[in-house]
Amino acid sequence: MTEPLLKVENLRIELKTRGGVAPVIDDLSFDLMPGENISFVGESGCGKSMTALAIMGLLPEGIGRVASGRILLDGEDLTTASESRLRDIRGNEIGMIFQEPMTSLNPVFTVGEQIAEVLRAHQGLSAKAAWDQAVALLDAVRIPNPKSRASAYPFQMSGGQRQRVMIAMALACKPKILIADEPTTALDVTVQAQIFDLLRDLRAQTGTSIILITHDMGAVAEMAERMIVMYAGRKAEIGPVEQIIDHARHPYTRGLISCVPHILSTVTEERHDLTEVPGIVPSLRDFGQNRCLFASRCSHRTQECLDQRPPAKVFANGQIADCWHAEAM
Amino acid sequence: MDQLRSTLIRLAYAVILLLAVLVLNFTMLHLAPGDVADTIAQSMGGADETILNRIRADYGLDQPFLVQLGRYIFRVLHFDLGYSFFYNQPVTSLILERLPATLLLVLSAQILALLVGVVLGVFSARRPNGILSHFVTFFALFGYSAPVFWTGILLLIAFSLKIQWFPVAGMQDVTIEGGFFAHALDIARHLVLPMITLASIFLALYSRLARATMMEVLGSDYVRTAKAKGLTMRDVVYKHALKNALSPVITLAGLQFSAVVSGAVLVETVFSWPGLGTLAFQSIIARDTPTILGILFFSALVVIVGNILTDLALRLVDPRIGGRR
Amino acid sequence: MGDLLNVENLSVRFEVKRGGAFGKKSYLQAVDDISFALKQGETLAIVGESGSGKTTAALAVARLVNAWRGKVMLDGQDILPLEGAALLKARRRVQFIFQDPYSSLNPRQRAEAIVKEPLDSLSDKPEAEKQEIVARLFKAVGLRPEQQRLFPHQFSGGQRQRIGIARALATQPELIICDEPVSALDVAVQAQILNLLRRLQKEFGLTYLFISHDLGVVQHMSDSIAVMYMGKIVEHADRISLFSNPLHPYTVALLSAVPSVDKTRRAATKRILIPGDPPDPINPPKGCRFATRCPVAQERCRETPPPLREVRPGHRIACHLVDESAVSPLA
Amino acid sequence: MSDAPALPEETVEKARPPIAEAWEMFRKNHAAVAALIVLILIVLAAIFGPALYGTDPFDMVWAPFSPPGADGFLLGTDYLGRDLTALILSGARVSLVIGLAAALVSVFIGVTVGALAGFYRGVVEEVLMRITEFFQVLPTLLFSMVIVALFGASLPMITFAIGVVSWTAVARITRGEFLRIRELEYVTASRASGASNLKLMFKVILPNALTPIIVQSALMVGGAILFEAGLSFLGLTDPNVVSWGQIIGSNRTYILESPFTVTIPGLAIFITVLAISLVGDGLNDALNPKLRLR
Amino acid sequence: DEPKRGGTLVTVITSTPRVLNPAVQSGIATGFPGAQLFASPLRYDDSWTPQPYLAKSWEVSEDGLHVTLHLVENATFHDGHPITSEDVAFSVDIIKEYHPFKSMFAPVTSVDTPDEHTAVINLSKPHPALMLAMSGQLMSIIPKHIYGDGQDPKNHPRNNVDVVGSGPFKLVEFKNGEHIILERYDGFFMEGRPYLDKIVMRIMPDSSARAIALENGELMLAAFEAEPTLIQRLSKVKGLNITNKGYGGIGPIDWLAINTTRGPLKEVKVRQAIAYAIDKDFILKAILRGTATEAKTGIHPDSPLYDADVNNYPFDLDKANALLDEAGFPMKDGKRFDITLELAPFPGYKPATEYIKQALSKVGINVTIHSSADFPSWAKLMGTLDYDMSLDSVYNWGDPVIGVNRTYMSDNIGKGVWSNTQGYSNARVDELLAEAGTENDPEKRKALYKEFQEIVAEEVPIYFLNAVPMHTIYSDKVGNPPMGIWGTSSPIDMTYLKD
Ligand SMILES: Nc1ncnc2c1ncn2[C@@H]1O[C@H](COP(=O)(O)OP(=O)(O)OP(=O)(O)O)[C@@H](O)[C@H]1O
Ligand SMILES: Nc1ncnc2c1ncn2[C@@H]1O[C@H](COP(=O)(O)OP(=O)(O)OP(=O)(O)O)[C@@H](O)[C@H]1O
Ligand SMILES: [Mg+2]
Ligand SMILES: [Mg+2]
Repeated sequence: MTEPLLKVENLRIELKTRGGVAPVIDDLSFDLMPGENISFVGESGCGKSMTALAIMGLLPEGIGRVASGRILLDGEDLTTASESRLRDIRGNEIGMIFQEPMTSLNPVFTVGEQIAEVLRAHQGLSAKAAWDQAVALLDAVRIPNPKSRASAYPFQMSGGQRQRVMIAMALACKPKILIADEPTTALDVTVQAQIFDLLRDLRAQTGTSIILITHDMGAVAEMAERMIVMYAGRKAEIGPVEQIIDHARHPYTRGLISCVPHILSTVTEERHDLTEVPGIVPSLRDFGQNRCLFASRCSHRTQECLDQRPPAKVFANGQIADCWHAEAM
Repeated sequence: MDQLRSTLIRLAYAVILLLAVLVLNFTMLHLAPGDVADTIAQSMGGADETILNRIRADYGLDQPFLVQLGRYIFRVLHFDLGYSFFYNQPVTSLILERLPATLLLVLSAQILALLVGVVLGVFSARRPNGILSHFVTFFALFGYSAPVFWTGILLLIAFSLKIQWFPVAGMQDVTIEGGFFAHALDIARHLVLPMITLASIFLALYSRLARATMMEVLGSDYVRTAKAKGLTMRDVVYKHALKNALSPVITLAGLQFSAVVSGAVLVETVFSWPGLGTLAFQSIIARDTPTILGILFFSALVVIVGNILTDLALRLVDPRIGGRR
Repeated sequence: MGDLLNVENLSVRFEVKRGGAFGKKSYLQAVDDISFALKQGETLAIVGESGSGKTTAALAVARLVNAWRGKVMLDGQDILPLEGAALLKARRRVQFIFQDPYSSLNPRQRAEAIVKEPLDSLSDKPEAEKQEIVARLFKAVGLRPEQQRLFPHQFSGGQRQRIGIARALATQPELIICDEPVSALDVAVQAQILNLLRRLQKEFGLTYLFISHDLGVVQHMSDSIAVMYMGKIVEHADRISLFSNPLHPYTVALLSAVPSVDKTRRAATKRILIPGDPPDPINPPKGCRFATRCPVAQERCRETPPPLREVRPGHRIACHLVDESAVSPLA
Repeated sequence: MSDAPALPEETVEKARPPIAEAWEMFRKNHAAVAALIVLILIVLAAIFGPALYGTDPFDMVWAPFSPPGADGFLLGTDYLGRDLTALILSGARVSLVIGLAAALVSVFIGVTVGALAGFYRGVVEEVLMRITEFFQVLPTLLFSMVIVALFGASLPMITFAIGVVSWTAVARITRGEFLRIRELEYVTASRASGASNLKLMFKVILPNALTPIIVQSALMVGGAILFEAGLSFLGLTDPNVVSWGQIIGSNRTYILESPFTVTIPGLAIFITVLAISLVGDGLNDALNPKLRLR
Repeated sequence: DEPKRGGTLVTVITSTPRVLNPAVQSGIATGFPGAQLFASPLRYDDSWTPQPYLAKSWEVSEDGLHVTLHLVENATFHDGHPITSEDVAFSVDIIKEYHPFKSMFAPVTSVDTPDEHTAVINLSKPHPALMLAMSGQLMSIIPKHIYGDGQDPKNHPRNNVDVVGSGPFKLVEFKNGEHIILERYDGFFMEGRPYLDKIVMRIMPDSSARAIALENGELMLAAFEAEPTLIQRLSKVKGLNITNKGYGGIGPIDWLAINTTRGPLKEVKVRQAIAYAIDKDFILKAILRGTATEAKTGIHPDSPLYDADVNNYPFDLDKANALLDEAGFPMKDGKRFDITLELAPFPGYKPATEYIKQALSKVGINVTIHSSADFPSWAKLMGTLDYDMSLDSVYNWGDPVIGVNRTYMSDNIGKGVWSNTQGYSNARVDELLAEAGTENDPEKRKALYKEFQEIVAEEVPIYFLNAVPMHTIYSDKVGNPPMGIWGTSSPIDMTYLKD
């Protein structure tokens, strides 16, 4: 068995809020193998982006910090790495694309410059070489006419094109890991398909590992090998995608899958009501309590759930569910 | 083509705007009792009625209002701002004689305010709770809240009277011997106090705005992207963030052009700076209509040119401007 | 039963200026000659890419933007020319649920005032009765009575959307236009709202014009579906025909692009990637609007716009390449 | 579900109007609260000070240029031997009234123009914005000097002149807010609910646009006080009343002799405007929903 | 000390002159540079005695109707043209036509030029004022070959640039609002003069700035300084000297002008009561801080014609109240009547104006101060007699015929500002002034003016307060500062700089 490329151990991230310090990520552990595609799903605000930012060492300054745990990249702990070492890693060994292609590119620089800049910073390329390389990268992400489009500004491009520029930028230095934080939520379905297609192809070519953050189960099913379901800053369930979809062990995962009206291959007249997960996500204030945070919305709730934090229960193929009743599911 | 068209329409509009400024003020000046003949008489220690009537006839002040207005507009349309009754000089030459002093004062104050304001704003935005940040906030409020003439007087007392570092008044010491450099240095010495005084108000505005936008920009998605690319903090702040934070400051600076001309009136008065401001004040007091109108015309022109320059500057820092409204 | 809503040749265009205030005027035809009908108690979904004109069409139907041409017949009466009292009467019958639960509620009004507003403006019921109605509506959409006094920012997204629904129900409208009512919500909350909408439909016999870009939601909610592309309806069919036998190349591509957890579906559909982005809506292509991205486009597609015609009962399509045999050219 | 243990009762949020939350936020800003207290003191001093203090500000009560503290005069005497304390107290009244009234005038003009332009768009907007631009191009101080010089330096005229030259900022802000808010869905929702244009403008949009307008108006009170001081300094003022700027203006000739006659009213203006600005800043933070959400 | 050639005198004027040509423009702003640029036939020393200047000698005919001037032979304009009697005749014509002081040359019928260096001024009646009118800045000799070119002399382009003068200094640069620079005219007809190489006149409107500049040595000489606190302050500064000599010619007096044509002020008693209610001592001591002398009549105290013995109005509230009661204005609720007091739109009048308001309130006269923001507005009110009272100053300009008559002659009522703006009319006064204007015998003339001064002091159309405390401030380095009756409105060719 190969060594994991990225190993996150008992990660705890704390955020300073008006109500005090809250653990926005609470005891999260997972591995990422070389070439693997792992996916984070969960409701808004459950801490998916925070995890990604923690790996990048980009938690909001003065607000968020890694309180405990380790993030090992090839055995090197990123939580204790110096700022300059982190700078070396960012954009070089780990690339990242963000949710909002509209706002994530700097509006006042050409896209070519924004790509070339990474190459200059990390690979010491000359201005000319970096630019040429940027044009090549634009070509690789299927931007038509890359030579002239390189001198375009972000506002002159469509959303899909911008997201492809982001991808080109993140992949410019052939990173080992690509973190994609909801890369398609702002895009149309047809464009989303283009992006996913592109990511798949690039992965096939470069062998980059991908951490895909999304709330779309369908996308997870199509893109990832393993998935991590997050709830209120905690891992709810982790395991191979197909296995979880077929047989989720955590009631939240189940709800997440069944409350979405998925498009079906065979349409019938009959339509059932969607499964509802009642209530809303606990607020940041309630994160970190020693109980099952999902209990308030769970129909399987027992006293246990309210008294103590559920243990991680391990099943076949590395499926792990943090639920008192996981076996019963 | 579209660009050209809209530029032309813009220019045409600017011309109409200027004319409107002139007509309005001409009318207002006409409505007031008395006229410049009285002031001329005053400057002569008194004059009898025949002289007054003579002066009025000479300057066409005895004509009906519409005739006077028509003549004036006609002349303006022929690029002639008329003749200063009071200073006995073509208005254009009178203003052009004073304009350099005002421009020097106003531009140097603006540049000083912009440079220092942006630098202070950026530094304090990076440490929003640091000492410097509080200092900037305080300093900015101080600059905004103190009456500019009062600041000027206090500076005068401190730096011209108590410690005699800078001269009291005027723009240059004509007795100075020496070449260009000596004169430039002399003007610079005269410039320091009025420039600082005038800059203090704008510095306040700019540093506050720069701090606020910089803080916003530093929290924006693209700055996060820049960090995620592994760029150095210097590149992130001074390349990615600053260029974005500049445009609101430039926009604000552009809006200040008219305020700058006005602010100059007070500062020039305090420091006897031989610029348009003092001329404006004296002309208003003297009811020297052509000069007042000429100055209003020039200041409006300065504002309009300032707006165009602002647009150009914005285009430089923000490529989106050309594409959108 | 007759059609409650009958939209005929509706077009909406916006004036857009380029190059500053004095730039040249040009027009963006956001909705281009669309027609459809909707029966009482049914749900018609409009799907399409961002910018295809879904919202604009809906707003025009509700008299919230001015239509340029066409008719919007409500029970046989064209509501477009109505003014004054007659317009207010029509407004009572057609209500709107908005996409964004955050920006669609006035932050300075209490929840009860928001729900009561349509009653204040559109009905002459006594105050007490209005309050009673509001209380009933709160209950109907699953909000607690004491929440009436709260301000919007004190609600979660799902709760806000419920307020929006309550507001839309206040005047007992017959037609409710739902413009992407769930796309801003979390999946778990989304289910609550969708269920609520369906429940209310049954309970009050509501008719929905339901706009969405999420085909899963559409499949779940609608009785018939109109697919829009750049201001035009390119395909319009009942739910089963459309999903089991999509004809227009765009519809086919759209359906294939949706990722799914359904293994069989994933295995069954071949993904059809359509390249590029929609063309500039101010200068649309002169032939078929989709021709620039269509994998099977032919010369005539680029030359002449295809008319929307019925190829099977209840299945209308605008594509030169679909003939009477009703087989998708991509099949 | 029936056997599930009960959950602790959810706490129901109290129905608090935004204004209460804003006050809550404002209270956290110590500088702003301190400034508010100072401001209230100044206003109280302006209202009751002259009567309580008793001395007629125009009375020559002592030798001219008596320094502060000497001879029993807290702030000293001016060039005619008038009590500077009495002058400052009456000056407060005039300066504050002019500040408030001028700000009101410009808010009234600015909001009307901005609201109409932002709401109706099209030709109305074009015309109104051109008018706004016209007033923006006029150099403010010069223009108001012309107004005051020509039509007399009475307080109403000075107030009017200041108002007339400073409304453009309000108009721009109002228009911007209207342009932004009119596109928001709750405005469309109100329209769908049958609201008239008038109601949309003043009942729906305006209340939501008020935040920046209030903040700007607060700053404008300070601006107007400074502006009046500037005009007074230039001598364009009504000599039958006292304002702070006028005290500076008429004592300026004597700065070498007695700098305090200029410094004290200057400080009064400074402290007042500073307090107003700080309160304005506090309001800005308190009313800004972006900050409140955190 | 022996006068010494060389050096640059840095001095100051308070406002930009309209025109540098005193033949068409009066006023003190033009006077200082004008008198340096242009020479006049005569000059006066500090004891009111005429001295030769462009005219090396002169005689008046027996009947007083012809005045003959013998010009110096070697005088040239700054462009080298000789100054001839033609130029004198031309200048008189221009001044008669364009100078505001019509009375100066009103009796002049013609000027004969028997030869290049002799000019005979012919008069229609004896005109003793002519002597003073031929001195200082009042009769500048301007070049006919420049100003006789047909262009309007009033707006002649050479009035401000490329000025061709006849005086000791020529123009180098005139920058509006900034400075006027003059330099020695080497062809000046008086041997060895002027002493100075250069004069820089800075234009500084702000009195504090001027004071600081004097104090720190930036300025060496400032004339017309009238700000009491500054005078007091500067008099204590080491290295600075202060004099009030040099203002008798111009003769500035602060007065309270009273509109005698309307309201309560029509009554002589009311006007007298006002005079009694004003404490001149307060004005002289507290406001003017002892820098000014009292003025009792319309003739400047420095003038030999001044009559110091006229009825004065010592501060006496009881008398004032009694007079007001007599005049039929009884006190009701502490108030008798309302009047307005104009605040003249020049610097310096505010303190006294505010004082008078306050002083009159003590006898029940409620005064509202009305301020006109600019001069024309004020001038309009004054010129049309649309005011009650106004405090400002008037200048004598040497001879009463020039600067005093205008205020009292009944044919000059309401003819614009500084005419007879009091609406004052007294036949005896008209008669006295007319007679004194043609009386060549100094003693008789003085007697006529004495009677005149007594009448107007009694009737108080104007209440005179004080001579304007104009002072010349100069540094120790300045030798021979201008002390003649015309002060800096005469050539400063004898002024020099010490080492
Ligand atoms: N700068 C910040 N200051 C304070 N709280 C923050 C900040 N950024 C995020 N949070 C809070 O941290 C929690 C986790 O945020 P995170 O962005 O990781 O969620 P997410 O799972 O990515 O959600 P989404 O799907 O909406 O992107 C949220 O409750 C959020 O409100
Ligand atoms: N007020 C307007 N002025 C000008 N153009 C407009 C206006 N409103 C909409 N448009 C344009 O009309 C077209 C259709 O817009 P519309 O909002 O109806 O699309 P949509 O299908 O609802 O898209 P989305 O899925 O993004 O909501 C777009 O190109 C849009 O830019
Ligand atoms: Mg996120
Ligand atoms: Mg839409």
